[in-house]
Amino acid sequence: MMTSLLAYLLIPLSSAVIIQFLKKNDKLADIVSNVSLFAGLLNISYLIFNPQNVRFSFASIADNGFSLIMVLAIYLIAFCVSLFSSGFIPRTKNKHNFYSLLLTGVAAMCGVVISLDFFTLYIYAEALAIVSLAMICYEDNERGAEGAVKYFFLTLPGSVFILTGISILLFTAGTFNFLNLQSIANSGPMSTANMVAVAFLCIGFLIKAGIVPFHTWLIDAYQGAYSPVSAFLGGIATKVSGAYAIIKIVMIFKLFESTAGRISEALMLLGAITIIWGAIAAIRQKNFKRMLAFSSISQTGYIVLASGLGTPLAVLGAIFHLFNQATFKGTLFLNSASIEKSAGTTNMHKLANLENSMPWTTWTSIIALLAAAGLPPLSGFWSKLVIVLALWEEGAKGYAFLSLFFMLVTFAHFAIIQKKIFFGKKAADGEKSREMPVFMLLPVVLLSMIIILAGIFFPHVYSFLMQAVTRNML
Amino acid sequence: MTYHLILFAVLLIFIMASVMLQNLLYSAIMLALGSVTVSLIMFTFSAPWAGVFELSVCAALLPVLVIGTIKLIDAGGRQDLDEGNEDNCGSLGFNIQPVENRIKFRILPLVVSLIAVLGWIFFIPFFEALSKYPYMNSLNRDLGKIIWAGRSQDLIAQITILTAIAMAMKSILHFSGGKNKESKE
Amino acid sequence: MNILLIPIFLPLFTAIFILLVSEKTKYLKEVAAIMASFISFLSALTIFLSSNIIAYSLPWAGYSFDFTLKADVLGKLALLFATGVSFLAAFYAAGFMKKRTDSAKWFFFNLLFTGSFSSGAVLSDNLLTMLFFWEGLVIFLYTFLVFAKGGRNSGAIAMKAFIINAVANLCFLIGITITGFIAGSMNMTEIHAGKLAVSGWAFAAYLLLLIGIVSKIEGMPFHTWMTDAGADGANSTFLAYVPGALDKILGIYMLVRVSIYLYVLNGVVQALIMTLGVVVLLFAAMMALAQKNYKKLLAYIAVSQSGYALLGVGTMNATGIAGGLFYALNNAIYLFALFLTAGSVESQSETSNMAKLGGLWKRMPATTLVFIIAALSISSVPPFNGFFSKEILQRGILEAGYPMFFAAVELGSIITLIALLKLGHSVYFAKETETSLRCKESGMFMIIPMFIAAILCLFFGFGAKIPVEHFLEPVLSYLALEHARTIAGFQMGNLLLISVAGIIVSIISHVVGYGITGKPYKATDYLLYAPVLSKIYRMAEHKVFDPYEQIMKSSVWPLGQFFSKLDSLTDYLTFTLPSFVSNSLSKMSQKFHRGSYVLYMTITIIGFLVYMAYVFSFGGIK
Amino acid sequence: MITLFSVDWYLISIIFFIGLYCMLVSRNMFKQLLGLQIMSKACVLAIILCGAATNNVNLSQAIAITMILMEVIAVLAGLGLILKAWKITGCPDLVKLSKLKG
Repeated sequence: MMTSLLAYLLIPLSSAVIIQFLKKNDKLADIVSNVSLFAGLLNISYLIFNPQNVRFSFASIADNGFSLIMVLAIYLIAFCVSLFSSGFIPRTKNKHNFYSLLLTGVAAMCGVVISLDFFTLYIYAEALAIVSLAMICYEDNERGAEGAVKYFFLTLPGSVFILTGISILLFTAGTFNFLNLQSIANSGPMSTANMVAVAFLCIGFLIKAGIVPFHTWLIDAYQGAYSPVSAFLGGIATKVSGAYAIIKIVMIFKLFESTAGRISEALMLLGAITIIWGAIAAIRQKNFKRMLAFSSISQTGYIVLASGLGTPLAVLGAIFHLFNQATFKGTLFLNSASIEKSAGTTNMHKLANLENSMPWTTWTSIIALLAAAGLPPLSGFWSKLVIVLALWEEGAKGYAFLSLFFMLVTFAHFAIIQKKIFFGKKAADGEKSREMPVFMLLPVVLLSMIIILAGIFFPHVYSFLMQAVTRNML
Repeated sequence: MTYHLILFAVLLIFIMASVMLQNLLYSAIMLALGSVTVSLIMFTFSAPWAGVFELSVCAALLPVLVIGTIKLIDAGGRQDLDEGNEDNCGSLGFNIQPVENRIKFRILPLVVSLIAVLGWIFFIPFFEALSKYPYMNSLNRDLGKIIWAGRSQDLIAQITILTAIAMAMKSILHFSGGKNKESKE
Repeated sequence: MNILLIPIFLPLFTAIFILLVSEKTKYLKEVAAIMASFISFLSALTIFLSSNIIAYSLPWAGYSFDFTLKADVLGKLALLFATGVSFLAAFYAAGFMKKRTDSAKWFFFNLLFTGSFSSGAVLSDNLLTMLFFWEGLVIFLYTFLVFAKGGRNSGAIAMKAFIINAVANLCFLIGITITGFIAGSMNMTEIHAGKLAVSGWAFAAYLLLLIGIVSKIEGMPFHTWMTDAGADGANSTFLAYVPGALDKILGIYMLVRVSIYLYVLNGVVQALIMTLGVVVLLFAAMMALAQKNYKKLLAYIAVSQSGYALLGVGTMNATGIAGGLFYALNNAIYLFALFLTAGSVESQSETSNMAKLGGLWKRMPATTLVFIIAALSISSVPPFNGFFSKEILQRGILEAGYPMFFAAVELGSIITLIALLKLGHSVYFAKETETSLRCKESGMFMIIPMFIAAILCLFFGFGAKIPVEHFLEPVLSYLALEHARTIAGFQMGNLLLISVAGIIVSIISHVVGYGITGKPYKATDYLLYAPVLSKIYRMAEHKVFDPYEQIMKSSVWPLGQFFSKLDSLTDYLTFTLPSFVSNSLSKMSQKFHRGSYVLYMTITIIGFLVYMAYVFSFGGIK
Repeated sequence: MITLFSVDWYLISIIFFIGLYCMLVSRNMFKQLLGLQIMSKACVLAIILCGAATNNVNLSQAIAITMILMEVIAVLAGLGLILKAWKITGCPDLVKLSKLKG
């Protein structure tokens, strides 16, 4: 446990408990939640972007760079969601419940990212699962309940597989600590027994990440969830509990060596299938949120494909894509929530010409859509480019072509959607949609700013990530 | 050594019974008996603390909770459901499941025996190979030191997960003006 | 700033300036054009007078493709004439465009660009640079014709001209690449150092280059666009400037450059060029007889004149080449003058049909005088320059030993004289018709260039002292062609007698034709209905001999079919197929997501089992 | 001779499979929960077995205790969910819950 980052875990936890006692007025609950998250965000961003760090182009990163960037992503998305929901959730709902859940979720995610031990990581992931379970069925409607049930019962086998993996790990390696395991992995060709444990761990985290054969819960959970919750979930929760762990495993165990060849092949294969399935399934979707869910699956496919490859460049691409993914999906889901609130429906066929009634939402979601599809100056393009390059260097040319092709497919698909929803001719539902108040636009604007900045200042980001990856995968 | 296998056999019987029984109440009770046999197995593995925990928590707390909820749902049975869903699943498990899936449960022993035979052919060599690479741990520190020194992170994790479950239950069971106040216990 | 750049880039920039200037400004366009061409003419003059060879080179794009200019003797001569002609044309156009309907702005733009590109082509030493300018000329040829808004189908004629010249230039391009490849360098001076013998690949290259040159001079197979343009009433200044003068100058320059400076021709090629020359000479002259249109008749005469240049260079001896060169230069002058007279007549009477015109000498005395001088010099009547160039040419032919070609040249000039007598008599000296009543002398802007051209015809005549010493001698010495006797001078001898006899014969035939038909413009009809000739003429009328029309008729329909099929295929591939595939696939995925939990759980477990089987099957424990 | 260890693993895998089967076939959420409990019991047994086999009993006990705690928390969450679903849809039957599709 990196004690220096422990603070990021305990503070939200304590503020979550405090909020429960502020039953009387919701205003105070808003303030406590937003302030604590904002303070965390400022702190972590100072830790990463402090001048002497930037001057040495991130040479002296205090802790493990990877978890630093993950904590940044967590606090960023959480802060945006809480700011958004402070305006979104009406007084009637039990708002402080929502905030305490959110803050506990943040604590759990920081736990996952900070832990140096598989079993601790599993406990935090379990805590995160329960919190997001509760948030999904926050609204007392059938959709929420169904989403929550599917989420819980379908990710259950995943956690059970992780537990079996951990027990085998105890048997073969005797320890769960990442550093010990890394030394075992470096000390010689991985014994096939360890690989059994790694296989179980991988399948468990794949289920939690929502890779194709196991993605069904993710779609229904995102669609059924209460709208700001789906931003929280889609943005960061499933990424942390699923994709982060897979990247961690790949960084520790040299998966691409002969003995473990099968696992890395399996990961790449599943990643590729996910990209294909997500991109194609998203095409005919009528519901905006469901379409976003499918496209987020496709993006997670990229991450798994890259981490399956295992080379430092690929891992770098995966990490950067994970961060970008968080920003895109956060913006898009928040926008879908605001569209749902103001236009009344997320059925894409009914929505049209939102551009003149909701300009801010439209333009931020356009930036996010283009970045997700991989338009050059924006950040999404860089991460996908790095992934494709890594694939190319390692000789996995087929996968490289595949990912390039499906980048095109998603781009075409998003272009059509943008035209239909934002710029089409007037539609009944588009009429009465009016722009969101400032509070709810601030997070989305902040996220799209970050998308643009990350795109433009890619060299700095690259050096930071390269530092993080090389230090971990030595 | 022999009663070790007997215990496993008893455990298998209890679990199969709990799965096959249609009545939820009886299956919950069977499960409790199953967890008792699990704790006995743990004692045979000379892992007393785990056995005690298992006995007190899994065998005692969980059945209580489960039976409580079953009773709750049965008592608050919502015959008044107007949707006219075809299988009136308000009352106790008798007709909670429609008839057709009884067969799936009845063939469980057959399936389990099939898996047992297959396992004997495939799983045993697999585990044989697996067991050739044990990591023999030399020092056997006592439980207290391990939990406090070695697994201190887990304690913080447990705190988080407890707060998580507390917040979750509070928000899940917060029925906005629900008909009957939730009372699980 | 090298002086060589002025004739190329000054007109270029003024052209662009004119393009930006709006149409309505009164005299700005004319003044700018005239000034630009005059300054480039002066610079050409200074270049010509400066004795040393000025060079300018600028590395353009590496790989022996650098922008080198070099004004050697031949280049200087051609540059002088080119810029001179463009100056006169600009001057004439200032007056001529006033009455025309098509936009003057575009005309001057084209004129200046053509001037700059032609001086560029003439000066450039690097084959590729020359090619660039050479190709550019075709583009402005097209724009000239398209903006001319002459008759109904000026667009079709422009396209025809463009295609003919483009195809010919393509051969020229290929020829140049082959020569550059064989010689190993694109620089003319280097190629000149090691001259290429015309054999094997070099032979093919030379032929291709020859095609390009013949199309530039409007030789036989490539002339049809010019005659159509003439008939269609294209802008006569354009006809005077480009096909009349500039093309002749560029053509002869390139012909001499290629066949003497770069290649060493052998007997076969020599015979080929000479026969081509003779054929062009005779056939075009015969066609000229049949024309009833002022400008079309002149167009055919221009085509036949180009035959003489080919003939001259083909003789391969000093006098022959000098004759050919002198012929081309004279051509530039009197054809330019003739077309200018046609322009002034047309601008006054709005028609160039000989039947409608008559007795213009009373109303337009100046134009008539210029016409008389130019007509006599073109049909090589003794005192004028035409006679001396023909005489030198014939002496060269006799030296080369081809008596029948000598006779052909004589016959050609006789026929030209007959045609021009018919033209002159019917347009200027016949009875006055109602259209010619409203004609009056054209403006001062148009008269001055005509007179200058006429005066030049006189100067170059009378023993041709000036042109030979200043123009031909330096070129021959530069090209290291030794020549025994002095070329110039008024030499008595049987050549003079023969040409005088030819003149008498043509006068007699004109009187006979006039006597038979009674109408001056029908004077040559008695020749047309002779048994053999009438069939040829009828076929020519139906464009049988025009290759462009034949190809177009046979190839347009099938090509259209092929391309429309290709287009529908690409539509299918890029639009209908992908959208169908993606729709069906995503429909399939929608069917899969039925929302039933049991299905999802089975999929998860099956996925788990497959994953385990895959991971542990081979590399696993076993 | 088949060591004691591999037989125990074999038996645990059977229990594991029973749990999976139960989740696979049952339509009632309680049965799903039952399957969950069975599988987590199998994991606890597995961890204890590994600890015993590698002379690492105390560490495995520590992990087992936390696992039992996690199992309880999971079941609690499951029960909460069942109550919520029951409150909204009227019966804890899973087939009813299939509105989110397409």
